[in-house]
Order: sequence, then C-alpha cells, then structure tokens
Amino acid sequence: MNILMNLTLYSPELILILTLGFSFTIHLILKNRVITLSLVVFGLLAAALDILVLYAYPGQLYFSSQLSHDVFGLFFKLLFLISCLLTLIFSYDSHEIHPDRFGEFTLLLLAVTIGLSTLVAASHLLTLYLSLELVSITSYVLAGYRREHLLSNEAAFKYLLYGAFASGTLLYGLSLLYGTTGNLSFYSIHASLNSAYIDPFNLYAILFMIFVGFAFKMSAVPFHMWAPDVYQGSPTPVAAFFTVAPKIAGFAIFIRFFYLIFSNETVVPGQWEPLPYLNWASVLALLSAATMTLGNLSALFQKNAKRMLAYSSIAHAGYMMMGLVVLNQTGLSAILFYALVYVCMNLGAFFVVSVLSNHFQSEEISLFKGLGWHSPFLALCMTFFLFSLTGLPPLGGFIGKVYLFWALVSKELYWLLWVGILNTVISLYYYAYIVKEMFLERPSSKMSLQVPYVQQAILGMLAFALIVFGLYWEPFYIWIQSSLTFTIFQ
Amino acid sequence: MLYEHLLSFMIFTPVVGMLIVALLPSSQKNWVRWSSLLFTFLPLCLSGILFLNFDQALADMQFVEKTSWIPTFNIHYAVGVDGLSITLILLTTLLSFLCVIASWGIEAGLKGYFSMFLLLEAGMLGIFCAFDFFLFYIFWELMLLPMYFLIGIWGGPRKEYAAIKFFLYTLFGSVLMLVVMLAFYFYSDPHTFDLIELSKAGILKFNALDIFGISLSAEQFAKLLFIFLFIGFAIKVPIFPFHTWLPLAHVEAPTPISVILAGILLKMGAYGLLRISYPILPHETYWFSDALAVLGLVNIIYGALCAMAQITLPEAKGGNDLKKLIAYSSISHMGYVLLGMSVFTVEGIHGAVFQMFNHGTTTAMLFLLVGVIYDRVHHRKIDGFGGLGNVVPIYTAFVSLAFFASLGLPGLSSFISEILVFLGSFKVYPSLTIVATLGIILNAAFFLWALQKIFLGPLNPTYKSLKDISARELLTLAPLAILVIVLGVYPMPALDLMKSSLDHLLTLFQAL
Amino acid sequence: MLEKVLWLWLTPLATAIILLFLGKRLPRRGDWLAVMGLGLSLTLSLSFLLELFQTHTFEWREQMAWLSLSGLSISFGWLIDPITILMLCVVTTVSFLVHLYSTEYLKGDPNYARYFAYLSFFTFSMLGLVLVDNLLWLYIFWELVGLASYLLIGFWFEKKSASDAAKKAFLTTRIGDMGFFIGIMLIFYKTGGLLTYDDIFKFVAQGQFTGEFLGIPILTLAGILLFLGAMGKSAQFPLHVWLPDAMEGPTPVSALIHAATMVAAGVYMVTRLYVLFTPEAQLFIAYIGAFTAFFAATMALTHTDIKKVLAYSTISQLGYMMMGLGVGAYVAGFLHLVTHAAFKACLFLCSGSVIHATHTQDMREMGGLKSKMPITFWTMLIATLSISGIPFFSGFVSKDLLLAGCLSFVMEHPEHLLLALFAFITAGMTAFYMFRLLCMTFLMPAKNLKVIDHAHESPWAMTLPLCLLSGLSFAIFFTGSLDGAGLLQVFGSWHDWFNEVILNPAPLDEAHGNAHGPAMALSLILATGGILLSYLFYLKKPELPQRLAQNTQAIYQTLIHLYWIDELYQKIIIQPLLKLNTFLADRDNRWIDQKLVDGWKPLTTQTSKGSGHFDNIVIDETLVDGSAVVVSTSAIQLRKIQTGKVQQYVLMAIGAFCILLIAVYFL
Amino acid sequence: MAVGLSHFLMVSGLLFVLGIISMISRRNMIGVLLGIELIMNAAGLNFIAFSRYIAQDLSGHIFTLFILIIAASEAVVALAIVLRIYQNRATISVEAVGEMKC
Repeated sequence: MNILMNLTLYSPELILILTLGFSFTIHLILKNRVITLSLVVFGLLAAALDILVLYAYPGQLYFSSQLSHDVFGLFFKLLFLISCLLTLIFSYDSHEIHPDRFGEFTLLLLAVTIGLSTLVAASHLLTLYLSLELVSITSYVLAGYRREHLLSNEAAFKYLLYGAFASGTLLYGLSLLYGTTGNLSFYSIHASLNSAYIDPFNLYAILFMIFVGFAFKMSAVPFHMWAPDVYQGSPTPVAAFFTVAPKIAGFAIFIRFFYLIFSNETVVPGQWEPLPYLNWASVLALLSAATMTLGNLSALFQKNAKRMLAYSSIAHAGYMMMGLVVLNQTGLSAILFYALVYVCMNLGAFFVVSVLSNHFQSEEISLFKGLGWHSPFLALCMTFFLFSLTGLPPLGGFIGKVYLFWALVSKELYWLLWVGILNTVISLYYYAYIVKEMFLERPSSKMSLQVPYVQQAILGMLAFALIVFGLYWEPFYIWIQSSLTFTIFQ
Repeated sequence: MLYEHLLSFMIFTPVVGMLIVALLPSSQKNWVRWSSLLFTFLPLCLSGILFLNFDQALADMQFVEKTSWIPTFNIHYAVGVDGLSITLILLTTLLSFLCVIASWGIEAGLKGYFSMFLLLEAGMLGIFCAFDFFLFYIFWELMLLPMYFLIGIWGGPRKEYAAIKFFLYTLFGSVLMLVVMLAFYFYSDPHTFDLIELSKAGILKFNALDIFGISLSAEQFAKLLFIFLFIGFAIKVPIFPFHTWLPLAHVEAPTPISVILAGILLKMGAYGLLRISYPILPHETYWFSDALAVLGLVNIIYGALCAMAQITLPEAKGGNDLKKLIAYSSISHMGYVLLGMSVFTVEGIHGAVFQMFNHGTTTAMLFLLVGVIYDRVHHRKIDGFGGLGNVVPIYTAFVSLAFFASLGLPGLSSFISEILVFLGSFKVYPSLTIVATLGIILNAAFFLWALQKIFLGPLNPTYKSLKDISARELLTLAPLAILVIVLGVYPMPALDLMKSSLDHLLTLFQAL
Repeated sequence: MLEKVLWLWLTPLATAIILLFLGKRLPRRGDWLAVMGLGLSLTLSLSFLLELFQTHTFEWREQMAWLSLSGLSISFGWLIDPITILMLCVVTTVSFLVHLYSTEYLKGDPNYARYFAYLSFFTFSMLGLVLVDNLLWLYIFWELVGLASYLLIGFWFEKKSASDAAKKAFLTTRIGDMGFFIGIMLIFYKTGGLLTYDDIFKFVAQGQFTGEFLGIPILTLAGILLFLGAMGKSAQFPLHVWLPDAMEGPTPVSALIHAATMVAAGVYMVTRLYVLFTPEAQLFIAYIGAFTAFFAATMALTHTDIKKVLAYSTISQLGYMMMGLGVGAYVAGFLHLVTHAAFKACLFLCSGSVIHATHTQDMREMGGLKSKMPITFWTMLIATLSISGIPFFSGFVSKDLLLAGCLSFVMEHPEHLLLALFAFITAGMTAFYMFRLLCMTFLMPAKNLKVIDHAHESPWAMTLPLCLLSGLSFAIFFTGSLDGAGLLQVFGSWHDWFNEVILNPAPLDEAHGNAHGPAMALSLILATGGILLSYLFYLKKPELPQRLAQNTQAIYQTLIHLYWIDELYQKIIIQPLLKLNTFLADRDNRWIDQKLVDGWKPLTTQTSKGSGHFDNIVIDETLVDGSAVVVSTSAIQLRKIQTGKVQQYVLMAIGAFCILLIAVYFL
Repeated sequence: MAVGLSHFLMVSGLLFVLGIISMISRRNMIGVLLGIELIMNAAGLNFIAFSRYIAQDLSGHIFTLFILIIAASEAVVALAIVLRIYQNRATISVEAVGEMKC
C-alpha cells in the first residue's frame, strides 16, 4: 500500500491537524475569534465532507495495519465531528471560555477530536493506547481550562488522577495481553487466542484490566466516579462534549476491540459469540444494570443542572451497555442508533444549560424556573431534549430505547429489560422536574434571555432531528446497520 | 381522496391546527380561540362522515389505510375503524369540540393551551384508529405529554404534584406495554406489530424461559405478558390499586381537561384491553377473567364508597370536594365496564363498550357542570352551597340530569349499559353481580346526597344572586344531555355500530 | 287501538315536557294544559273500561323491537287486559282529580308549572308501568315513578326535611328495587333471556323453571326477590320508613302517589306476576303483608300528625293487600287496591283541604272544624267509613273479601293462625285510629282558636274531587250487588286463565264461601268496636287517652318513636357505612396513595422543598414511611459513595475490580 | 540463577502495586504523580520483557518508547494542573480537592 493511499484514508484527521495548526496560528496573530471560529468550522466541515468521500473506499487496513478503514469508524468520526462543531459554536460566547484564549480552546478541542477519530479506527494496541492518551491528556487540560476557577482545577486533577489510573491499568492489561499472545495487532491477537488455550481466569484478568480503561471512557459503573465531578467542574460546553464524544468513543473502541479480539462471528450473519471459555456478557449485564440504576438514582435529587445531566449521562451509558450484552447485530446497531440520538439530545440539553449559565453565571436547576414563559423557544427545545432523554415517543430517545429493549427481548434477557424499564420510569422524574420548573412555575422576575440566532438554530435543528429520529428513523437505521462492518484481516 | 384517507385527515387536522395556533400572534386571543374551534370542528365533521359511511354489518376494520412506515422493523402506519372504536372516536371528536367551547374563558397562556389541546385530540384519535401496535404506542405516549402540561400549567393549586403523578403512573404503565409490544413482535412469526395479524391463531408462539432464575413455561410467560399489558391498561382505566392518580389529576386539571380525562382517557385502558389483550391473548384473558370480575366489583364498590366519603369527610381530610366525588364515581362506573368485559357474553361486552360511551357523555357533563359553578364561586366545597335549586333552575336541571344519568336512572343512557352489564355478568358470576348491585344503591346515595347538599335545603344567602347557565355553557351541555336522553330511550343507534365487531370478538372466546 | 293507547299514555308526557320548558310563559302557567291532558287520558281509559264492561274480555298487545343484539332481544310492548284497564282508570281518575285539586292547593307557588310538569310526568310513568308487557320495562317505569316521587316529595326542597325525605324515599325504595332487579336477572338467566310476562309464564307453566340456590328453589327465590321491589315501593316492613317521611311533599302528591297509585304499584306487580310466586313465596308475602298491616296500624294509633296517620294507614292497608295476595285472595287484594285508591285519595285530599285551611298538620291544634268545613267533613266521613269497613261502603266489599280469604286460608292451614290474628286486629285498629283522626280534627271542641278562626271551606276545585272520590267510596260502584260479584265478573276471563297457568290452583272459592260469613261478622264487630272506642276516648272522655298513655308509658313511647326503627337503621346501617367510607377514603389518601402506590411522593416532596412547601421533617417522615423508601433512600445513600475524594474513587474502582475478578473466578 | 521472564513480571507487578498504593495513599500530589509514573513504567517493563521472551521482536520495545513519551507528556500536564492548584489554594495536598461530591 502506498503512502498516498495511507494518507488519503487518514485525510480527515490530517485536515483536522492542519486546521488545528492553522487556526491556532491565525488566532495568535489576529486575536479575532470570529475568524478563528470560521476557520475551524470550515476545517471541520471539510473533514466531514472528506469522510463522506471516504465512504467510497473499500474497507482496508492502513499505516501498516495500525489503523483500519471501515464504515464503522467513519460513522463515529462523523459523530465526533458534529459534536466538536456544535461544541465550538456554543463555546464561542460561553462566559467560561475566555475570549483571548479561544485559540487554545479550539486547539485542545480539535486535538481531542483527532484523538477520538483515531481511536475508533485503531486496530493495533499501540495506536489504541496512543490515541487514547491523546484524548485523555488533552481532556485533562480542557477540564481544567478555567485556570483560576477552583472547581475547574479540581475537575482537572480528579480527571487526571482517575484517568491515569485507568489508562495505567489498561496499559498493564495491554502488556499482559501482548505477553499472552505475542502480538499487538487485533487480528493477530484474535488468531492466537483462537489457536491456543489460555487459562480463562488469566484472560478474565486481562480483559477486566483493559475494560477499566474503556469503562473509564464510557463512565460505566464502577469506573464512573470521576464523571460527575469532572463534568460539573469543566466549562459547560466542554462538559457537553465530554459526556458525548469520549463516551461514545469508549463504546466504539469497546465494540471494535472486543469483537475483533474476544469473539467469533458465527454462521448466522450479524451474530457473534464470545470465545468459548469467556462469558463476559453476564458480567456486562450486571454492570449495565448497576450503571443505569446508579446514574439515575444519583441524578434524582441533584440541584445543579450540570451535575444532574452528568449523572444522567452515566445512566445513558448503562442503557447503551444493554446493547453490548446482546452479542449480535441487533444489539450493536441499537447502540449505534442510541449513540446517534444521544449525541443530539445530550448535547442539546447541555447547550441549553450553557446558554442559561452564560446568562446567570450559574447552573442551578432553579434557574429554569419559568423559562417557558420568558424564553419559550429555549424551553421548548429543552423539553424535547429532556423527554427524549427520558425516552418518550415520538422522539428519538424512545426509538433508541426501543431498539435496545428489543435487543434484550430478542435475547430473552428479561431481567435486564425490567431494570431498564424501572430506570426509565425513575429517570422521568428528574427530567420532568426541569420541565416542571420551566413551564409549571412562573418566572420570578421579568427578564429576557438573548440567545444568538445561530445557537437557536442549532438547538432547533437538534430538536428537529430528535423528532425525525422519532418518526422516520428508517434511513438512519439502515445506515447504521450497514455501518456495522469491520474490516476483517485476511 | 377524502374517503380513502378519512381517518388520516381526522387524526392530523388537529395537528395542523396546532401548528397554526402556535404560529398565530399571542395577542390575537380570539383568533386563537376560533381557529381551535375550527380545527376541532373539522374532525367532528369528518367523524360525522365516518359515522354516516360506516358499514355496521362488517366486523372487520374499515376505512383502512396501511402503508409501510419502518420496513426494517415491519412497522406500518395502519389506521382503521371498527365497531369497537367508532363510538369512542365519535365521543372524542364531540367532547374535544365541546371542550374548546368550554375553554373559551381561559386567558393565561392561551396559545399554548390550545396547541396542547389540539395535540391531545390528535393523540386520542390516533389511539382509537391505530391498529399497528407501534403506532398505537406512539399515540398513547403522544397524548401523555400534552396532558402533563395541560394539568401542570393550567391546573389547580396542587397541579404540579397531580401532573407528575399522572405522568409517572402512566409512563410506568406504558413501559410495561412496551415490553409486551416488543415481546409480541419477537415471538410472532413473521415478526409483526399488526394487531390484526397478531390476533390470528398460530402467529404468536411463546417459549419457555427463565426470568430471575424462575423458569416459566410458555403459557406462564404468556400470562406474565398479559399481566404486564393489563397493568399498563389498568392504570389508565384505572383499576383499583392503580387508581390513586385519578382523583388528584381530575381535581387539579382545568375543567375541559377533566372532561377529556374522564370522558376519553379512562376509556383508553378498557379499549386497549379489548383491542389488544382480548384478541391477541384470548386464553390468558379467559384465565384472568375471574380476577377481572373481582376487580370490577372492587372498583364499583370502592369507588362509590370513596365518593360518598367526599360528603362525609371534612375538607381538611381531603374530602368535601365535588370534583373529587365525581372522580371517584368515575372509578365506580368504570367498574361496570370491567365487570362487563370479564364475562364473555353478548350482553356483558356490549354493555361494557356502551358503558364506556355513556360514561363519557355523563361524566363529561358532570365535569362541565362543576366547571360552571366553579367559574362563578371559585370553590367546589359540597358543603359550601345549599338551596341553589331555585336560584339557578336550569343549572339544577342539568346537574340533576347528569346525576341521575350517572346513578343509572332508567330512561337515561347509563342505565342501558349498566343493565346489559349486569344481565351479562349474572350469567357467569351470579353472587358477584348481586354484590355489585350494591354499587347502584351506593351511587344513588352519594349522588342524591350531593344533590341535596348543593341544591336543596335552605338557600345559602351568599349565592342569592348567582347567575344561571350562560348560552355558551348551554351549548356545551345540551348536546350531551340530548345524547344521554336519546340513547337512554333508544340505544340501538349506538349498539348497532358495535354489534358486528363485538360479536366477532366474542367468537374468540366461545371455544374456551 | 295503538293510537288510542299512545294518546292515553303520551299525553301526560307531552304536557310534562311543555310545562317544563314553557310553563312559565303560558297563561295560568299552563295548569289547564295538564288538567286537560289528564282529562284526555281519563276519557280514553274510561272508554276502555266501558268496552270491558260490554265485552267482559279484553286483551290487546303490541310489541316493537327495542334492543336487539345477537342472541338477545328485548322488545317494548303493551299489554292491555282487564287488570291493566282497571289500573289505568284508577291512575287517570285519581291523577285527574289531583291535578284539578292542585290548581287551588298550590295556587301562587313559585314553581307552580314545574309542579304540574312533575305530576304529569308521574302519571306518564305510572301509566307506562301499568301498560308494559315485560319485566325490564316494568322495572324502568318502576324507577321512573320513583324519580317522580323523589321530585314531588322534594318539591318544597328549601325545607331540609322535605329534601331529606325525598332522598330517603328514593334510596329506601332503591334497596327494594335491587331485589327486584336481581330477581329480573335471575329470571332472565334461568329462562335464557325471556323478559315478557307471557313468555315467562309459559316457561313457568311448562315446569322448566327449576333449580335451587342455597337450598331455596330458584322460582321461590325469584318470587321473593321480585317481591322485595314491591316491599320497597309499597312500603312494606322493613322498608316502610320512607313513606311517613314522604308526607313532606304537597298533600295532593301524597294522595296521588303515596296513597292511591305508586305505592300500590307493588301490589299491582305481585298481582300481575302472580304466576311466578310459588306457595312458599306467597307465604312470605302473606306474612310480610300481615305483619306490616298490623305493625303500621299500631303506629297510627298514637300519631298526631294528620298526614302521618294517614301514611301509616296507607302502609297498613297496603299490607292488607299484600296479605290478601299472599293467601291467594288475589282478586280481593287487587280489588282492595282499587277501592283503597279512591277512599285513601279522598282522605288525603280531605286532610289537604284541612291543612290548606288551618296551615297546620298537627291534629292537637285542630278540632271543631265540622261547621267550618262541612263538605270536607262529610266526604271524609264517608271515606273513613269506607276504610273502616262499614257495610255499603267500598272498603267493606274489598276488606271483607280479603278477610274471608285470610280466614279460609288459616282454616286450611291452622299453623298460620298468626295471619288471621294480625288481619282482624288490624281491622279493629283501623276503625279506631281513623275515627280518632276524624274526632280530633272535626268533632272535638276547638283547641286553638287562632287556627279555627281563619279556617274556611275550600274552593270548588278542591271540594269537587273530594265529592267525586267520596262518591266512589260507596260500594255500589264496585259490586252492583252487595256481595261484590259485579266486579268479579270483570275478572272472569282473566281469572280462568290464571287458574290454568298456576300449577296448583288454590281452590279458594269454596273455602272462601265458607269463611265469608264468619269473617264478615268478625270484621264488623271489630270495626264497630274500634269506632266506639274512639268515640269513648275522644268525644266522651277526652282525658282517657292521656291517662292510658301515662299508664303504659313504655308502649306509648315505643309507638311515638315508631319502634325506633329509623334510629336503628341509622345505627346499624348508615353510621357503619359512613365510617367505612371515611376509613376507605382516608386509606385511599394515606395508605395507598402516600405509602403503597405513591412511590413518587417522597420524590415530589423532595423537590417541593425547593419551592419551600415541605420542610425536612415531612420529607424525612414520608421518606421513612413510604415504599418509595427503596427509591429515594437508596438514591440518597448511593450518592454518598461519591465522596469527592478522588483517591477514594480509585480505591473503590480497585475494590470493584477485585470483586469482579473474584466473582468471575468462582463462577 | 538466570533472570527469566517471571522475574521481570514480578518486578513489574510489584511496581504496579506500589504505584497504585502510592497513588491512593499519598497526600501530596507529587507523590501521587510518582505513583502514576510507577504504574506506567511497570507496564513498560512488561512490554520489554514480553518482547524479549515471548514475541521475540521489537514491537514491545517500541511500545515502551511510546509509553515513556506519553508518561512525560502526562507528567507535564499533571504538573501544570498541580501548579495551578497550588496557585489557587496554596497547597498541594490531595485533601484540598474534594469540593464536588454527592
């Protein structure tokens, strides 16, 4: 494979790298946020376009099998680009992002995005680790972006410490895996795991160590504890990004890693089975149940909107893990679909909090009081996001959950389904509480929230997207089903 | 065009109306009102056309529209109407129209109110038309949201609590329904959500499986699914232990919404049972019928006793509220529906469905009437009136009519349905039916007592110059009153509509 | 024929509707319309009666489909036979006269038009009750007359007592009606969906009505259940309590509904469905009737309210009729219904006339009215003589037949001697209390001069009905000869048919003939005794009753308090019921709502804290109490693991990791 | 006694555990950071050992090089954050950062 082909397949990330460097330099020179932002937006759009072009290329491995090019990765890359783009737009006039340091911010955010994009394409332990660390280390900085802010410092430190622990464990696990199989490429590892018998307990230990790293990104119980604190301490747009992109990346790499390494495709198309001596599905089921329950219960009585949404995002990780439990096309496409919807609704909800936070310099839930009466559009969008998070039709969140539940039903995993359902009901309570504050309470004082039109438009689009996902999701689902093809090394 | 897509037009006209209302400037209050009226009148007309063109001899779905919606999941946009749903559709369009008139006086957040209201109507009509389970479910939930806001924003003092309670309860029920829906899809071969397909023999095949370490046979699993579905619907009906949302929601909701709640939403539970549980899980339904009968009995008696307590309990203990009395009486009256449904006899099932309709009209009248008095005096304390009979004679006449209709006075429509229910249930559960007749006495007792407290006895001088019913209020009440009387004297127009379909439904149970 | 029937039947309904909606705008508030409408009905019924007298048989029926479902069809049908015609005449006659009477009696009432509307509506319902040919429709009109009664008793609803009485009447009769309704369901069920009288009779006659329930043959049970309805409507013990209270209604209403027609509906029903009653059921009826007759008569002895005395008298007489039906003397029972309608209506209207004049119902205030109100006095005297069973008056004819029937039954079945005892003692008591009433009202010296002073004879519209009704109290109209054979002939055809269908036709006629003589003698003696006694008590020695009351204080108090039955019901039924209500409602609020089902309550209160509605204590309490504990407590506890110390987070993660590993190891 | 794979593994395991312990027990942030370094180096040691004994190629060595780079950059970021905390709070005790909880 020639270098040109390698670069072509890596071009979206390259575009992002160029954008990163260029925009940062321009910002240093011009100190003009508008120009920087437009450059970055342009770069992101170009990258997105590039990804669409790349859909035409057949699945293959490149950079000496370090990375794999397949539609699965492209799907996630698109999601990351969208998240990044929206986050940037909302951080533009966030009070938490100092205008002078906007350049740094874009730099960091783009770096994270590059890391994420590479991560989902990784098919080699080294790339996996490097891209993961790229994401992590830049994320620590982003979390601590408000240098003078105590909570931001705290968030950064906690993130750092926990992240270091998680990636250290992951790394140790990777080293053991390497030691067990003698290979670093996913495909070779899979091959050697299949060919030789390995004590299942050892394998479990390795698996769990690696899982710590992924679960940290997914914020799955019991490795979720950093999440609320970090999300709360980070600037709101950053928190929005954190709850979405790295989490989804965690799922993506989990799927890729575990399916390429720890399972066999069965004769039934779209159906995988774990390696004969591994039964990690039931462990995952337990963790999934724990994750959503803990997330929802903790979210119940929160006073801070960001913190509440942080816990809720943990719960949503739990929902998505239900799909992991089901080892087949149905379960995975349910995760992917849920991820798609989740990007829209969670970003939307965080952005509304961000808008409010810009206005009030605080994120207390009580600020939502009477929002529906003075800013009906904002409140309406928020309602859509929240009800979609709850999983009410006719919004995308409902369909996402239906697919997840459906996956469970198709595996006859009713107990987990039951847990999921109870959680849905519990979650309604705190989501609806905000809705209640917005509409059922009258505003305490006369005020008007000025929201830039671009942001309004974005919120409106997100809300509209949720309705589309809720009413006519067919094309998206077909797209997602086709996105579930991994390059298989010959 | 019109006839082919009649149901779609009917369902989506209110949605169009909602968009239009939402786009109108909020300062133009009358425009908002009149356009809402128009967009509830149009479905009324369409349902009128539906009524006129409805073939009573057919047992199957009519006016069917079925197009593929989500092919990968085999979901269809499938709407149709049969004898089971047509009466409820007519009731829905009529009550919605009347409720818009009754909502004329609302000032705060007018636009939001009417948008929500129109959305609600669309949801309700959708539920009664859909015969694809997924579509049904979407409409079922769709209706939940506007209801939440309508209670929560325009309700009474404890509106938030009432709204969230209503919401949580119903959501709990509907997620159970979701499980059943997915299970039906999974265990049907070929996978389908189509309720008619599902009800065909041999489509659904359950497996034995383990849940929580308990192994269930296929039959037990089917029963479990039935119970899930039942709970989902029972919450809406509401059936005894799941009823506590109802008094609160009814009391706190603004008048027109109480009307819709009691008049239509309560019917959805029973309708769902008849539309989904009965045809698809006939064996399980049959197995459960004894329990259903007992629950019906409990509803009848318990609801009546609680309603009566509204008169005896002081306000501080949560009594003395006319609206609550009516709310509890609804519980009692829905008990008849359950009782009628629990026996698979011609009389019972016709009685049940007819009772659904009749309860819709009478209870709508009752709530409208409470609204009338509440608008004037701003309280609903049963003790707080007295002797109004001579001050507001027309109002008194309407209340008496509604009360007597509710307590099942012959010559008024509820009587027919109650008697059908009793005649039907007596064949199967004689002793239980005898106990259930106690409900008639209890109903009479509290209604008459309330009537006496409010209208009879010495006049409370505070209300010496109370205004009698206005023309607008009369307009909302008169159609219902006429329906109550006409169907009470000659019920066949309504019964004819449902006959074929219900007979068809019963054939499923004859072999059991 | 159908048109005639419809005119007869629907005219009152039409007038009711017109008066209800337009009454206030019509001249004289439309009373003439009601009277004329009733006049039409009366004329038509009388024309039927004439036809009946000419042909001696009369049978006309017509059916139309009403409710038909697959496998079930309930028709609406009319059935006119001699018994119907007689009832029609009774109802329209009394109703017409009462309408006429009311034009004066209620003059100036603010709701004058409504009154006539109700009255006409009642007449319509009563006629419907009489005309229909099927059980369900009988029940429907049965309830509708109940409604009319409710409306009319509560006509002066601003009086609390009136509205209470109306409610009581409706509810008490409804309790009986439930029995009636269950009976209908039983018959419907056993016959496989038959409701028409003829069909049911045929079914019974074919001996298909078999089966037992709790050891009681179903047919007997059905009969008793049906009779429960009659007990409610005809105020038989123990459901009699509503009738005295119902006297709160305007007096003409009492005359029409609570004396002549509606309360007799029970008797009519039993007569009509006589075939259904097995000997056991009949015995039940007989005992209830006899006891009621006696029991009510005792209560009438001491009462001082003129209308209440008449009310108890009505109950007593209705008991008589029931007893007659029970012992097999159904012709006598029914004849008594007809004669009673006339004289009791007359009595009530007379009392109304007195009340109209004196503005009081308390007999202790009256006295000496004879000279002031001669027409009223004389008509009342005639009616009183009639009810007391004095020869040449109608009451004698029917009562004599009844007593003879009773006596012959007892002679045949000596173990039921109690029936005869009740019957004859009642006959004596009836004469006594009726004359007591007459004496206290008209003959005793005036006690309250103010009352007497402005008393005056009533206008013609009131006295004319009195005269007509007292005229009808003469035996001549019912017998043609003294032995009462005249009317019996009318029953001829019906009678025979009856005997055919009854499984064991009671061969009463012969025994009846034997019992006739002694019964007549005995009843005459007792009646005379009663009259003389009252003469002694109230005219000769007016201080005697007082003394007697003091000497027999226990009995007197019991009677004055009407055996404390109302109090008893209050204690054993109403209060426990209310307690149950309160308990349930409380439970509904507290237990189910807040603790069991309402898992969300703590959540809501928790959030309400933000709005400052609930304080910590409330939350804590509810949190600890409710089943929501699981959710909310665990929520609050779970959150505590989030300590904020990042090193502890890591520690916990390691712990969890180890646990997972160990778990997997042991799996 | 020849030094074999198991010895390397023991050392690395020890390092890993020590790293974890110092991470969770030290009150001084710098100490915590040292723990992180230990963990990473433990893994690096593993890689090298495995590379030498199992895979018999250089992939593990290369991996370790990358680990060193990452460790360095992570340390930079970590020190920056600690510095920031010190500037804001005048302490580098881990106890100081625990405001956000529950």
